Order: sequence, then C-alpha cells, then structure tokens
Amino acid sequence: MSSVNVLLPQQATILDITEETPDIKTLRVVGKEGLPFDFMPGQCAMLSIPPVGEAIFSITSSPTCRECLEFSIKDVGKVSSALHSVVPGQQIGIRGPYGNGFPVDEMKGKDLLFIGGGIGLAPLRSLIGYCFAHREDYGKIDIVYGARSPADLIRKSEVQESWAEEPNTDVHLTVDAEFPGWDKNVGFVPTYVSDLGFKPENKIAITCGPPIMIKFVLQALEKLNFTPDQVITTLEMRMKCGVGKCGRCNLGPVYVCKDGPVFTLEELNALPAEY
Amino acid sequence: MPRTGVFICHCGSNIAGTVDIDQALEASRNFPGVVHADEYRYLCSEVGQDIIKKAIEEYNLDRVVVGTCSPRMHENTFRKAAAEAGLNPYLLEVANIREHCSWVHKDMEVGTPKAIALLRAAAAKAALNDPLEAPELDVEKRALVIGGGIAGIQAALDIAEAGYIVDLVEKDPSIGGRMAQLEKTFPTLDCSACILTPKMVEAAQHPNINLMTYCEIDEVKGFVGQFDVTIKQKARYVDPVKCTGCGICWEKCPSKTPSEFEMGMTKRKSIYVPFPQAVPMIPVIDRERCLYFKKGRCQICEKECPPQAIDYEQQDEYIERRYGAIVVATGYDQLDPSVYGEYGYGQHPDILTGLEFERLFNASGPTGGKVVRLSDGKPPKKVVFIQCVGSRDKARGMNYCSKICCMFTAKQAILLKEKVPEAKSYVFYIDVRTAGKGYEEFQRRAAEEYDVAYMRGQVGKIFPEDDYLVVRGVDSLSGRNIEIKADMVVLAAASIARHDAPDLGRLIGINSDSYHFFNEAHPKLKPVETHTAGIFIAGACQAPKDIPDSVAQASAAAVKAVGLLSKEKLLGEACTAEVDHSQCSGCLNCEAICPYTAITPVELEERYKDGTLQRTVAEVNPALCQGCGSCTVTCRSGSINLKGFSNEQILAEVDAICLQR
Amino acid sequence: MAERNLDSVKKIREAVSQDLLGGRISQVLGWEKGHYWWQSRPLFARSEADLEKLTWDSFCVINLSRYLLEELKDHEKVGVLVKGCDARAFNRLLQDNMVKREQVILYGLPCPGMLDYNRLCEEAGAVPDGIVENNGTVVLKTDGGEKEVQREDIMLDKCRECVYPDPAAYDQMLLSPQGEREAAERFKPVEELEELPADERFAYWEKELSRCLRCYACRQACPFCSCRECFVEQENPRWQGRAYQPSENFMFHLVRAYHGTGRCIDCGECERSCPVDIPLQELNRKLIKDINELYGDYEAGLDAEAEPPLLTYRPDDPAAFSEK
Amino acid sequence: MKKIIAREKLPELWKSLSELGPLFLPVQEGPVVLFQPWQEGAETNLDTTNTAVPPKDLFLPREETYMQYRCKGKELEVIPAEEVKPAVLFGVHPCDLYAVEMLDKVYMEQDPPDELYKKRRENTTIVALSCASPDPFCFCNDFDVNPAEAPGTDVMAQLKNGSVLLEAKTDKGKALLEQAGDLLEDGSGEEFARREVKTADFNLKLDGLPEDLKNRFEDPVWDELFKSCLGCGVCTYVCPTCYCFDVEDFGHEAGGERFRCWDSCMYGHFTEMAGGHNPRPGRKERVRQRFMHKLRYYPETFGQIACVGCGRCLRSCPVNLDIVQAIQALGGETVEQR
Amino acid sequence: MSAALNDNTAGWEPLIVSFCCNWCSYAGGDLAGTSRMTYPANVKVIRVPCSGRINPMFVLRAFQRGADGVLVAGCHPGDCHYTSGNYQSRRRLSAFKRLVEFAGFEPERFEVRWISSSEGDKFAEEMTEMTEKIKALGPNGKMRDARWQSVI
Ligand SMILES: Cc1cc2nc3c(=O)[nH]c(=O)nc-3n(C[C@H](O)[C@H](O)[C@H](O)COP(=O)(O)OP(=O)(O)OC[C@H]3O[C@@H](n4cnc5c(N)ncnc54)[C@H](O)[C@@H]3O)c2cc1C
Ligand SMILES: Cc1cc2nc3c(=O)[nH]c(=O)nc-3n(C[C@H](O)[C@H](O)[C@H](O)COP(=O)(O)OP(=O)(O)OC[C@H]3O[C@@H](n4cnc5c(N)ncnc54)[C@H](O)[C@@H]3O)c2cc1C
Ligand code: SF4
Ligand code: SF4
Ligand code: SF4
Ligand code: SF4
Ligand code: SF4
Ligand code: SF4
Repeated sequence: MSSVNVLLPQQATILDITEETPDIKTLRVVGKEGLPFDFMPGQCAMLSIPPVGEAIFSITSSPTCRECLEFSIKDVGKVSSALHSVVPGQQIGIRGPYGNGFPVDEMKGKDLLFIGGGIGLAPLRSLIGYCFAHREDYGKIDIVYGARSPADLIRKSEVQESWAEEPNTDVHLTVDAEFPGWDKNVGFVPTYVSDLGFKPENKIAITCGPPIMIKFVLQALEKLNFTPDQVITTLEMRMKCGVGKCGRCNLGPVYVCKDGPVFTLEELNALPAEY
Repeated sequence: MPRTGVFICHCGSNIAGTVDIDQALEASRNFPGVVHADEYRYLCSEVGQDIIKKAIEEYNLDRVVVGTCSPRMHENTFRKAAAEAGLNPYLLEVANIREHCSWVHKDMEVGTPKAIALLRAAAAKAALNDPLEAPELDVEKRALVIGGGIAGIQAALDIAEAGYIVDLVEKDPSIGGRMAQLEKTFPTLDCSACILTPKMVEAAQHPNINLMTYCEIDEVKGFVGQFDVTIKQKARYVDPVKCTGCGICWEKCPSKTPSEFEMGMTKRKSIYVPFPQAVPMIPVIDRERCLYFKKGRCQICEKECPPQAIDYEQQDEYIERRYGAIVVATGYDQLDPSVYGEYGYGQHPDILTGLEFERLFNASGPTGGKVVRLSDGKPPKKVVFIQCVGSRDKARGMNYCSKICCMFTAKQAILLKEKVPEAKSYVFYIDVRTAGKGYEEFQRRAAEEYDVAYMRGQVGKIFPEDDYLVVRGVDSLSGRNIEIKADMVVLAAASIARHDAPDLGRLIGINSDSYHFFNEAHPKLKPVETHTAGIFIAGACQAPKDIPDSVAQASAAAVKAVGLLSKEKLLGEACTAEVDHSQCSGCLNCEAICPYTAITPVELEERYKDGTLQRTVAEVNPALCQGCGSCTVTCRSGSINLKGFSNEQILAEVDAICLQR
Repeated sequence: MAERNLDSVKKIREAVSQDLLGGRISQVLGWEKGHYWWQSRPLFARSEADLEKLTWDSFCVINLSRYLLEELKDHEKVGVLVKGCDARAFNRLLQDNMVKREQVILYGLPCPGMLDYNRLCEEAGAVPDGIVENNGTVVLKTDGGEKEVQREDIMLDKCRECVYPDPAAYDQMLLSPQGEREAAERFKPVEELEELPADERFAYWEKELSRCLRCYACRQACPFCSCRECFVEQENPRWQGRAYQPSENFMFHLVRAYHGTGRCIDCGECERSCPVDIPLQELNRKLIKDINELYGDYEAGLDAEAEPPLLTYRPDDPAAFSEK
Repeated sequence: MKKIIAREKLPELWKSLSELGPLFLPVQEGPVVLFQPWQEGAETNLDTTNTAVPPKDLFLPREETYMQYRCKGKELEVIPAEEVKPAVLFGVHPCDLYAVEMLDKVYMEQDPPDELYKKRRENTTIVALSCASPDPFCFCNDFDVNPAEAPGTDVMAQLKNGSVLLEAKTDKGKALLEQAGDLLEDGSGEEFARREVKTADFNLKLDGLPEDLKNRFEDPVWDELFKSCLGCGVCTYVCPTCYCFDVEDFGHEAGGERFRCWDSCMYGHFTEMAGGHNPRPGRKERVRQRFMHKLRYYPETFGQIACVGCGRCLRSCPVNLDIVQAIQALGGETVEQR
Repeated sequence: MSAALNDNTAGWEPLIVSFCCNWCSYAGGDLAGTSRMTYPANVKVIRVPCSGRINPMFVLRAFQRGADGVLVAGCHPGDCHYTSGNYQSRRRLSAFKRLVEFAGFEPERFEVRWISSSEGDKFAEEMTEMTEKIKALGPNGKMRDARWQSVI
C-alpha cells in the first residue's frame, strides 16, 4: 500500500476513565506505541467506536504530555454515549490530528485570558497546559471558568489546585447559581468577565464554550475594548471527514475542520456567519 | 453501555435437561454489556432471587436478564426481586427458555443454540430498557350513573348500599325508563309498577343517591378514578324545593301536546310529570309548547301554584363534578316500523307497536286500561302479532335478535285474553325464542292455555278493509297462504340503540358496535367493562335485554364500580405510548386509531423566524393508554413510541435473533 | 413556443388578481415559464408584476399544494391554483392536519393532462421548436416541418392514467370541468407484474431499484410524505441504512410505498421527480388496487371527509393471508 | 497512436476491454442512460448526450466500504478494504471530464489527498468521446468546455460515419488500445473532425461573478430563489461537480464495516448538530450554500466556477430550479437593481 | 440474491422470526410448552403486546438480517385484548403482505395467523408448518443484507 487512506483509524487503547460530571467523562488514550500522533493545542481527533461510528473531539491534554492523549467527552448522542461506556483496556479507533490549533507562536510574550464554559474547557486545557510548560514565553495568565453548577465543572482539582498555584496565574471560577458549599463567584461567565474588568493591553483572550456564552463573552470583551484580533475562539460544526472534503463544516470557502476550529474574531467577522 | 447481569435457571431439569447451561452462560458473557452471568437450580425460589439481588449490588448491575420460564409466569416475581435490590423493575427482561424452548425441543443441540438466541435478544432489548414507573392515580370516591331506567336505578342502589355517593343522571323528568311503561312483566306477570315504584322511591330517598333528573351529560374529561364531568341541569322552570307535587299546575294548564310516555296516544300538558308515579314528583315546563314561552301570555300555572314554585326565569345550569367510576345505563329505543311499508304502520290507528299496545293495558294509559281499538273504541276480537319486525332482517333492519319480543308477545297475548276473553290472538313468527328461566313454560302456556295461534311465517301485506285489517301472509310450514281479518295488529318492533347513543359514546369515550349499542370490553370475560377503564355498562344500552338481565348486569357493573372506588390508588399501565413532540407532525392518525381515546391533540408554541408559531402535536394520556401499541404503527415517522416495547427495542431483538453466531 | 388558450390565462389572472390585489390573500401559488417552453416553475406571486408571469399551459405539471406546508407559516391566507391532482394533494394534506382549510383559497383548474417532453421529442424526431394545440391534437413544429399528433399520445403517463382531472376541492372553479376520465390502463402494469413468478418479479424490482440514488426526491415531492422527520433519516432507531445495498433499496421503497397505503393520491409526482425514472407508481398503485379489492373502493384525496382505509376497520374485513 | 473500429464490432471491443477490469459505459437502463458495467448483451448507447447521472461514482462511489472491523472482547481489529481494482470508463463526454478535473482538485491536489479517490483515478483508464450534438439542456459553451477535447483523458474517441476513431493520449491509453489488439484497425490516416457544438445560449455573465458574490451573502435574491426548492437533493446527486459525502458504520456486537456514501448539502440533516442546532436550518440557507459553493467558494479556492454546463440540473430538478436560474438571478437584474 | 446462500443448502436450517401478541399467541406458545408439544427450533418468538404493534418495518428488518420467514401471530379477530388491535393489523398486514409478494417474495415467507391462548396445538402446528414450507422453499436471499454476517 503506497500511502494510507486518511479516513482509516489507528488502533488505540483506553488507559483509564475519569467521571468529571454526570455527563462528561475524560478518557485517557494511547496508541499502539505511545502517542498515536503529534499535535498542537486546539487540534482534534476523530474517535471511533464500532459499530456506532465516529465523532470528533478536542484533544484536551497538552502536547507536552507524552504519555497519552486525553479527551473530555460530553454525552450528547450516539458516539459520545458509546464512548461513555468504554472500559479500561478497551480498544477504539483514532485518527488525526485535525485542525489548525491555537497560534501559540503569535501569542508569545502576551498576557493571556482564558474564558471557558462547561465542556468548552476541553480545548483550552490543552493550550493552558502548553503555556504552563512554556511558562517563560507568556505573560500573566487569567483563567475564567464557569459551569451551571459546581458539579458541572470539569478537572476540578487540576483547575483549583495545580493551575492556581502556577506563577503569575489567577483562576476565577463561577457557577450560574448559588449552591451550598460554593464560596466562589456566582453568575454567568460573560458577566463575570465584565466584572473582573480585564484590560486589553497586550492581552489575548481565548474563549470556548456553548454558543450562547461565546456570543455574550464576545460582547463583554468588546465593551472592555478588546479588538477582534485580540480575541480567539473555537467553533463547533458537524464533521464527518475532518479533512475538508465531506462538505459540512464550511463557512464560505473556509473549512472549520481544516482551517479552524480556531479563529480570531477578526477572521470570523470576514466569514459568513453560518455557525 | 449498560452493565447487564444474566441469570439462567435450570428449573430442575426442566431447562437444564435440554439447554446446556454452561454453554449458554459462556455465550451470555460475550453479549455486549454483560458484566456478570450466573445460574441456579430454581431462580424463582427465595435463594434464587437472593442470588440476583446480591449480584445487582455486588456487580453494580443496571440491567438484568433472566433465562427462565415464560414471562407470563414469573416476570413479576423477578421484577419484584430486582426492585428490592434497588433496581427499577422494568430494567429486567425475561428470556423464555422453558415454555418456548426446553419444553418444546428434545435435544441439547437444538435447545442450547435457541436458548442462546433468546438470551441474546433479551439482553439486546434490556440494554435499551428505560426505568418505568406505573402511574399512580387517585380515585374520587363518587360514582356517576347515566340513565335512570331499571338498570341505572339498580346500579345506583347497589353502589349506594356499598357506601359510596352516586349521582343518578336521567334525561327525562322522571326516572323509571321503559319499565315504567310496562303493564305486567313476564314470566311472572307481576305488575311492573308494583315492583318498580318502590325501587324508584328507594333510589330517591337513599342518602347516598343524588337524583339528577332532567339532566344531560355535557362533557366528560379525565380518566379512570378522575372523570371530570359537566352535567347540564335543564331548566324545569319549577323550583324543586318549593314544589309539593300537588298537581294543580298541570291540571290547570290549558295547553296540550302528545305524551311521549304514552307513545303519543294521548296528550299531556305543557307543564307535566310524564306519568302518575313519576319520581321525583316535580313537573317541568315544556318550553317549546308553553304558551307563556311561545306567546308571552298565560302564566296560569304560576298563578295557580300554591307554594309559588313556578319560576320562568330559571336557566340551564352546568354542574361540574369529579367521579371515580361511571356506569352507563341509557337503555334502548324501539324501531319505527313505518320503514316497513307493507305493515301499514302509521297509516292506521289499530296497527300498533308492542310498546304502544302495552300501554293499552295500563289503568293510567290512553284507554284507562281498557283494551280497545283506538279507531272505534271497540274491544278487538282478533289480534295479529307480528314478530321480528326489523329484527333478524339483514336486508332492511337489524341483523340481531331483539331477544324480548317473543316473550312480551306471549305476555301481551295472555293479558289480552284476560282482559278480552273472546279475543283470539295470532302470532306470526320466524322462530320462538324463549331462553330463560320459566320462559319456555310461559310461552307454552300462552299457546296452550290462552289459545294463541302461533304461525310460522311472514306477513306480506296489511291493509284496511271495511272496519278490519286484512293481514296476508304465508304459513311457511304448510306453504299455505293465510289471510286474517284482524281488528288489531301488534308489531314487535326491534329494540334498537338510543338514537343519540353514538353521540353519547363519543362524549364519554366508549365505542359502540355497528348497531350503536355500546361495546363491552370483552364479549365473554368483560361483559360489563368498556375499553375505557372505569366506565361500565348495564342494561339494554349494550344489547336488547329483558329486565332480569338488565338488573343482573347492573349489579355486576355496580360491583365493578365499587371495586374500583374502594381502592386508595390505582396503578396505571407503565408501558404506555409516548409522543416525541419534536418529531410529531400532528397528523393525528394515531388519535383515530387509539381504541382508548388516549390520544389528544395539543398545541405547541415554536420559535419561527423572529416570532413564534402554533403547531399541533399529539399527546398520550398515560392514564388512558393501555399500551397496545397500535398507534406506533400508524405513525409513519415513528414519532409515537411504546415504552417497554419501543421500536428500538423490537429492532434490537430482531437483530439479535438474526445474528447467528 | 407552447401556445395555449390565452383566454384561460387571462381568466385565471383576473380571478386571482382580484383576491390578491383586494387583499383577501397575500400570495398566490401558480406557475411561470421556465427556461424552456416545455418547462414551468412554481410562481409565488405577491404583486401585480408577479401576476404578469403567471401562466397556464400544458406544462404546469408541478404540484403546488405541497408548498403550502411552508407558505402557510408566512402568510395568513394563500391562494393556490389546483389541478385535479393538486386538489387531491390538498385534501391529503388537510386530512393529515397539515393545512388549515380557512387559510387557503383554491382556484380549481380542470386539467386537460400535461404533456411529456420526451414524448414530444420522440414524436417529432427532434426537439420541437414549439407546439400549437388544437382541440385534442397538437402540432409539433420542427425545422423539418410540422407534425400533428393526438394530444393523448404525448401526454405524461401519469396524466394519461389520471381518472380525476377535475379538482375535487376548490373555492372557485376557473375553467370548465373535464369530467371523469376512463383510465382502464391504470392497473395494467401492476397486473402484468402480478402475473410473473415471484423470482422474476423480484429480479425486476431489484434491477429497477438498483438505479435508485436514494436522494429521496420522490419523498420530497410527495403529498403524503409530510412527516417532520422521515423514517429514513432517523438516527434512533436507524430504520434505514444509507448504503446502496439492494437490501436497503427495498427497505426504502417498500416502506415508503406502504406508508402510502390509502394515502397515495396517485399524482405521480414521485415518479416524475425521480432523476432515474424508477417506476414508483407501480408500487403505489399495487396498494391502491389491493386496498380497493380488499376493503372497498377508496380514492385518496377525493373526499377529505372519507375515512382512510387504514384508520378504520370492519369486524368482518377480509384478510390477504391464508387465514381469515 | 490512432486506431479505428467499425461500430458493429464494438461489442467485441467491449468484451476485450472488460478483461482489464469492469468496463463502464453508457447503458440504456429502461428509460434512462447510465454508466453501468458492461455485460454481454448490454444495451449500450453511445449516442446519448449526457447520462442521467454523471460517472463521478467511478471515483467517488455512491457507497464505498473502506474498512471492516472485528470486535472480540475489548479488542478491535481494523481491516482496511481491499485494493482498488483497475477499471475502464468508456464514452465519457468532455464536460464530465472537466468536472472530474474539479473533483481532482479537491480530492487529490488539496492536502491531505484522498487516497481512495486517488487510487480509483489512477486505476481507471478513461476513454472520452467527443460530443456530436448537444441536447437542449447543455450549456457548456458558457464554460469554455471544448466538446471535442477532454482534459486528462487517456484515449480520445469520436464517432465517425459508422466507425469509432480512437487516439491514445497517455501511456495508459496506449496500453488500453493495445489490449484490444487486432480488433482495432490502424487509424493513423484518419483525422478527428473539428467539432463546433453550439449549446444553449443563456448569455450568462460569469466574469467577475465570484468576486461580486463575496459580499452578497445576505442578498435579497436568496429570499426568493429558494422558495420553489423541495430540498430533494437531485441537483447535487446528478451534478458532476458535487462531491459531499457521509460516513457511516454498519455492524453488530462482533464487527462490521464503515463506508462513505454520497450526501448532499440540500438535506436538512447534513449540518445538524448535537442538541438540534443547525447552522443551515432552512431551504434558503441550503440553496444559498449550493449556489454559493459553485459560484463563489469553489472559485475562491480553486480559481474556477464549479459548473461545467452539463445541464443535468436543468433537466432533473423536479421544479426546474437550476444553476442557470441562479446565475441569472444573481448576475442579471438584481445586480442592477441594487 | 446472494449466490453463496444457495450453494450449501445441505446443512441449512431456516431462521424464522415470529412476532406473537402477549395475550393470545404468546400464551398459546406457552401452552404448547406446558403441554410438551414439539415444533422446530427454527422459530424464535419476539413478544409484543398486540398484533397491532407489528410494524411492517420490523418484518422487513428481519428479512434484511437473514430471516427466511416471518410469522405474525395474534388473537382471533374479535378476541383482541385491546379490542381492535388485530382488526387494525389485519388491514395493515394484508396490504403489506400483498406488497411484499408484489416485490417478489414468495407468499409463504410472510404469514399471519390467529392463535388463541388455548390453542397450544395450533401454535405448534403453525410453527411446524411454517418451518416446513420455508424448508421446501429454501433460503431467502431476497433483501438479505450480505454485510450482516460478513464479519463474525
Ligand atoms: C313492549 C315491551 C314489553 C316488555 N316487557 C317486558 C317484560 O315483561 N319483562 C321484562 O323483563 N322485560 C320486558 N321488556 C324489556 C324492558 O323494557 C327492558 O329490559 C328494560 O326496560 C331495560 O332497562 P334499562 O334500564 O336498560 O333501559 P331503559 O328502560 O330504556 O332505561 C334507560 C333510561 O336511561 C335514560 N336515558 C337515555 N339516554 C340518556 C342520556 N343520554 N342521559 C341520561 N339519561 C338517559 C332514559 O330516559 C331511561 O330512563 C319489554 C320491552 C318492551 C318493548
Ligand atoms: C472541532 C470540534 C471539537 C469538539 N470537541 C469536543 C470535545 O472536546 N468534547 C465533546 O464532548 N464534544 C466535542 N465536540 C462535539 C462532538 O463532536 C459532538 O458532540 C459529537 O460529534 C456528537 O456525536 P454523537 O455521535 O455522540 O452524536 P450523534 O448521535 O451523532 O448526534 C447527536 C446530534 O449531534 C449531531 N452531530 C453528529 N456529529 C456531530 C459533530 N461532529 N458535531 C456536532 N454535532 C454532531 C447530530 O446531527 C445529532 O443532532 C467537538 C466538535 C467539534 C466540531
Ligand atoms: S401519527 Fe405520529 S406524527 Fe401523526 S400525530 Fe400521531 S404521533 Fe404525531
Ligand atoms: S398504545 Fe394503544 S392505548 Fe396507548 S395511545 Fe397507543 S393506541 Fe392508544
Ligand atoms: S427519487 Fe428516484 S433515485 Fe431518488 S430516492 Fe426516489 S426512487 Fe430513488
Ligand atoms: S416515507 Fe414515510 S416516514 Fe418518510 S416522509 Fe413519507 S410517509 Fe413519512
Ligand atoms: S434545486 Fe431542485 S433538484 Fe435541487 S434540491 Fe431543490 S428541488 Fe431538488
Ligand atoms: S451545476 Fe448543473 S449544469 Fe452545472 S455541472 Fe452541476 S449539474 Fe451540470
């Protein structure tokens, strides 16, 4: 065989599974020998679970983690729910990496503001891990992360303990409503971002979460005088191939699976708003 | 993916003799989602159930498959066991590897693979099982009886005696029904009024019975245990509290109209009670006829009424009540024989129906109890009775036998002979049907002792000549043509459903047969139930019946109603249908098909462009749904699904059975 | 050019413009010419200028009733030009609760039968430059001259076999009725197939269906297919696989046809829409024929009040299996 | 290398060529002509203009199983599909090959290349047939398609007075002609007739259209154009330049297979996401996507409009909504009105 | 039709899927068991509440997955536990049966029977008869999806 069909998955094995929230699990996955492929933060992979099918997920581990790939998966449908039922040692299919990833080089030397909501932390976490591994390349790091309830926050210990202890880093947590035992902020993410009153100077904001959150976060950032080129977000579209051919995920001539899913707001503004 | 446990029962050697249990266990372990498999000699025993319960806890099972006897046998046992271990009982599935496998096959080589296939199917289905909850329904401790004939009265009395409040709703001004119109009753010839009137009075006075005469059912909503019924109390224009039933008003009323009770053979007033023994003895004003209402003057009754009970301002009232159970006892009508032109009914005053003739015997009837011809007031010497007028007539009438005519004809012929000893009766019949205690004897007495001439045959024509009626027919036994010059002809017109039965059925949600008699839920085993849980039928509204049958059925219906009312809570069906509103297009084909009227349309608001849009979708009332699943097939898009037997589950079973590994 | 009775067009325009410009309705669904004289397109007329484009000729084949599913969302009241089959389609939608009668004005157009482009070409031996219609005959004009043919011979199959060319439902009948047609041939292909041995019949269908692209255009065009989500697209359960396996082809076609039991109005739009000309009508008609044979005559769409045969039963119904 | 063969002898040629692999050529299938694998006795039809469905499924099959898998306990074994076998495509018209060139750009030239497509392309020998006469739906003139020449064909063929003249253009083409051996007579003396084919003249203004459409995503044209569309997808299935696909699994507890198959942007489910959100929720958005893809997005990436004027959508759309109508609506009156 | 199917009919045993209503036919099956009647193991029963629950699509799915015959059994007309379920299915399945025959299936491949809960003997007889008829016909390749058993 001369070269490999891009749609063919490799074999991968589930190392272990963490239950993050009632509907999100994090799977740790290895290829036949170590990582199945190299990747950059923000890139994704197609996971297969026969005979159910394939779906695309962000790689949530940092590329600096050489042990395995991690995926945080929310149970929303066929494949995702099948992936929720795997057991350690089970083999699944994987192909990738897909997408452009975050512009880690262009972000160098800047302060970073991460804004995540719910499962939207998944791609951010990879980048956050990467930035911590290259801590000297980046300035102040602020992480705003929210969910509906404390039970819906993923990677809780990591976020609250390890990240908060990193130098020059602040973690700001919020949930939508009061919960017993919750002593952090209460309120929606966009409001919290406004309240925290971040200054746009030399800062890049990276946001990912449910569409409605993104919409209001963008408005909040605009009010805080962030310019579109200072705002980075990732998009979610339906995907089947991951390589820009099956025809589902285009915004005008741009394919989210290939040319995205990471876009600056400036780039997005130039594209048809079909997402 | 579920965590399924599979448990296989040996059933002694009943299963183990034909199914290789080890092999079946081994195969089960490879089914998707199976995390544990075990076996036991008698799974249904305490010990067996404990094995299942322990495993549920130990292996954190969320599905259980048992390979045992028929689910019709022990499904409940195992479901209860699962529930005791904290699992929703509906997460358990039974693979019937005994009745459907080990007992019908001889060899292990045959039984084992089949058992594995059945287990695989059960596991595939179980994986898709959802936890289900049988709905618990409150029971309103009050019953409604519709129709105040003998059947309704009896049902009301029985329910009331058992200690429950009953509303007895009658559309006419008085209860009594058809039986009140009868003179004497076969086969004992006791006087109808003598046995009925006390019952009527008892019903009226019973502390638990709330008599609601001159009322109609306006709307029925809800379901078993909680029927919400709106009853229309038609305005009587007489204050029932003030009225003493003295009768002065109807005596003085100057306006007359044909009496319904007397089959139009005599007149009643515009303010009236239908018959002298009416219960309650409170008149009503016939608004259509009343001179005051029609022309604006008269008001004699108002002037004459001593306690000033007349109230022209009265309005129809709507009463809303909740009932736990409903008994329908709306009785029957008589076919109008004028459709049979050859009998000349309606063209001659001496051609009568059975019910009309019955009234002639009655002391308060149109002739004051004298049996005379309406044309000239002379007693009839020759009376011809014609049977099966409209009954058993495929071509023009009803297919069925009206059941009572043979008997009431015999009765009337006897009564006639007693009243007019010189009278001679002739009966044209197809068959004489006298099934019933003492019936055959009764009829024979008529023929033998009362000189009634029974002639098997049919009447082709009746026409008046001079002052008699010529009846021409054929004696089908001898083939002879017969001609009788009769003074009177009595037609045993078929008993038919009340003309408004289909409307009433629709209103309360029960269905009727093609003759509009109400349908029982099962012709043999559920003769008083209807398909709608909590609604029962009694008397001639189900099919033509005589009084003893009507009363018996009424008591049976009462027992059913009482049984229901005595429950604190009702357990509904857990496996009910369910509509996916996002998919449902609102075609309502499912509504048309549901035998239990469990499906109704509801309106949804949906976002559309910048505004909203109304959309109709179907909705299932889980309290009414019995889980037949017929609707699911009618729904082409599969938008309505049956819990416990869903499309997904059945397809999974098909797939699993067809996966021959 | 397809010359047709200009009077008729004028009459239609007048009638609808009265309602449209008078504000009784806010849109009229009709036809306008397509690129070619033998094509027409749906016209969504909302103004006088739009009405200028309105046409009525022998190529107004597209069934307009289906558009009501969408258009009634945007308009309070819509007018629709309906031929026999369009009106039956309307009744079908009405029976499925998909349209509200009071939201629609139906303008009845008795249909003389629409012409078949392929037949025109065949008869003319080339693509004609145009036609002139006379009473019952049509003159085909080509470079080579003119040829007169019987109208019947160049009609679409579905129109030749149409029994009810007059609208069964309308508020206003705009032209004079055609009367019921004799369509003796309607069930002939079905009967011929019934005669074949089972295996041959299977082979026939396997071959015919092998062309199917499973584009589901047949469904999209069909007035009985008004489901919000068709079984073919459902994920859960997955009734219909997407593969182009013979097995999946049969699944789709048998189920779709079955879904038309007592509901297919025999308009032939499915077959007309099919890009690879699969004889779908034969399947639909098989069911029409059987239902009529088993449960009494029923013509879907003729009477919106009549009870569809699969939504009712009689205790003494016959059965098609060996046991009653 | 030029060869000639009498038309009567073609069945013999088919037979010989089909030894190389399945031979696809226009076959009369009931009322329609389709590219089908040749079989003894097949009713071939070389005189047809365009087949009902383009031959794109030779390279992008309607359904293509590309892997099987076996599951045993926790293990998963992936079994890639067998190698693609050689095939011959005979009698394809130039416009369809222009279209294949467009698919090539997406599937082979754009990174990453699609190996499945590429292998099918490499393993297929193409014999193109020049067009003699267009049918009324053809409008390839508008796209500068030369009806006598076909890009990337291995053999060019022309019907000529009862014969077929064949000229090898590539090594693969030579090999194909050699396979036929003596069946073919030398045709070096024969000339390909010049073909001037005049197709329908819609007078389309295509220059600058892609550029013009760049800021016409919200153009009012879209509010009208889509209305008649049934969303049936026929236009995309019969279009030689459409190429969207879907990926699905078929199987059970023990194993199964994964295939891809045609899909269409005209379908509602195409872009629907978890939770029901759909970026292209209605017919309007889908019709816009289809035409924008052909007239703006594809040109923006690959420098040419993704239509070859084959006319299939004009012929097959059940409601006669087609690309010409779209171009006219976008390029004609509306532009001036704005 | 898949050629492979017809090659080795030697050791072939038909697969028959039977949908039985819970109240009559399934119970009839139970009675056949309790009475120790025998019938071929080729028949495998799926229990449904009522014959009115049988969607023709289930039948087609069985054929796709390799069933050689499908038998639907329900209460005798008039005896339906839900009153009209079998009246409904009689119409639906009659139309459907004729349709599958029209598609080229032999009539024996799809059958409907009324079997009451007291007719254990009839249950066993019908299952036997169905199996024998299908055996005589041979394997059903029509509509069978070869992919189903391709990877085992
Ligand atoms: C000529 C003749 C002679 C007969 N002789 C005998 C005999 O000798 N012995 C014997 O056993 N049987 C005899 N029968 C039969 C007898 O009349 C019936 O068996 C009996 O009357 C049935 O009682 P029922 O309560 O079911 O119905 P009904 O007597 O018809 O009573 C029904 C009641 O319901 C009321 N009703 C109807 N519709 C509504 C509504 N929508 N809402 C509220 N109320 C409603 C009616 O007004 C009526 O009061 C005779 C019948 C006839 C025709
Ligand atoms: C670039 C990218 C990164 C993503 N990263 C993550 C992640 O890290 N964690 C996570 O939980 N989810 C992530 N998602 C979303 C994830 O792909 C979908 O939730 C998943 O595909 C749903 O598949 P399913 O088979 O479970 O659902 P299905 O049963 O197939 O479908 C459920 C619904 O989802 C729709 N759908 C199917 N496939 C997709 C798809 N690829 N995208 C969106 N909708 C789809 C279906 O139309 C249907 O409406 C990401 C999506 C994209 C595009
Ligand atoms: S049949 Fe289906 S689509 Fe129609 S109303 Fe019922 S649930 Fe909805
Ligand atoms: S399952 Fe039966 S009872 Fe329940 S809603 Fe459907 S048709 Fe009615
Ligand atoms: S329109 Fe034709 S090709 Fe498309 S799905 Fe229907 S039958 Fe198949
Ligand atoms: S094929 Fe059936 S499910 Fe699909 S739209 Fe038509 S009727 Fe509905
Ligand atoms: S444009 Fe025509 S062919 Fe294309 S989807 Fe719409 S109706 Fe179908
Ligand atoms: S858009 Fe139409 S004309 Fe153009 S290539 Fe596609 S099918 Fe042919």
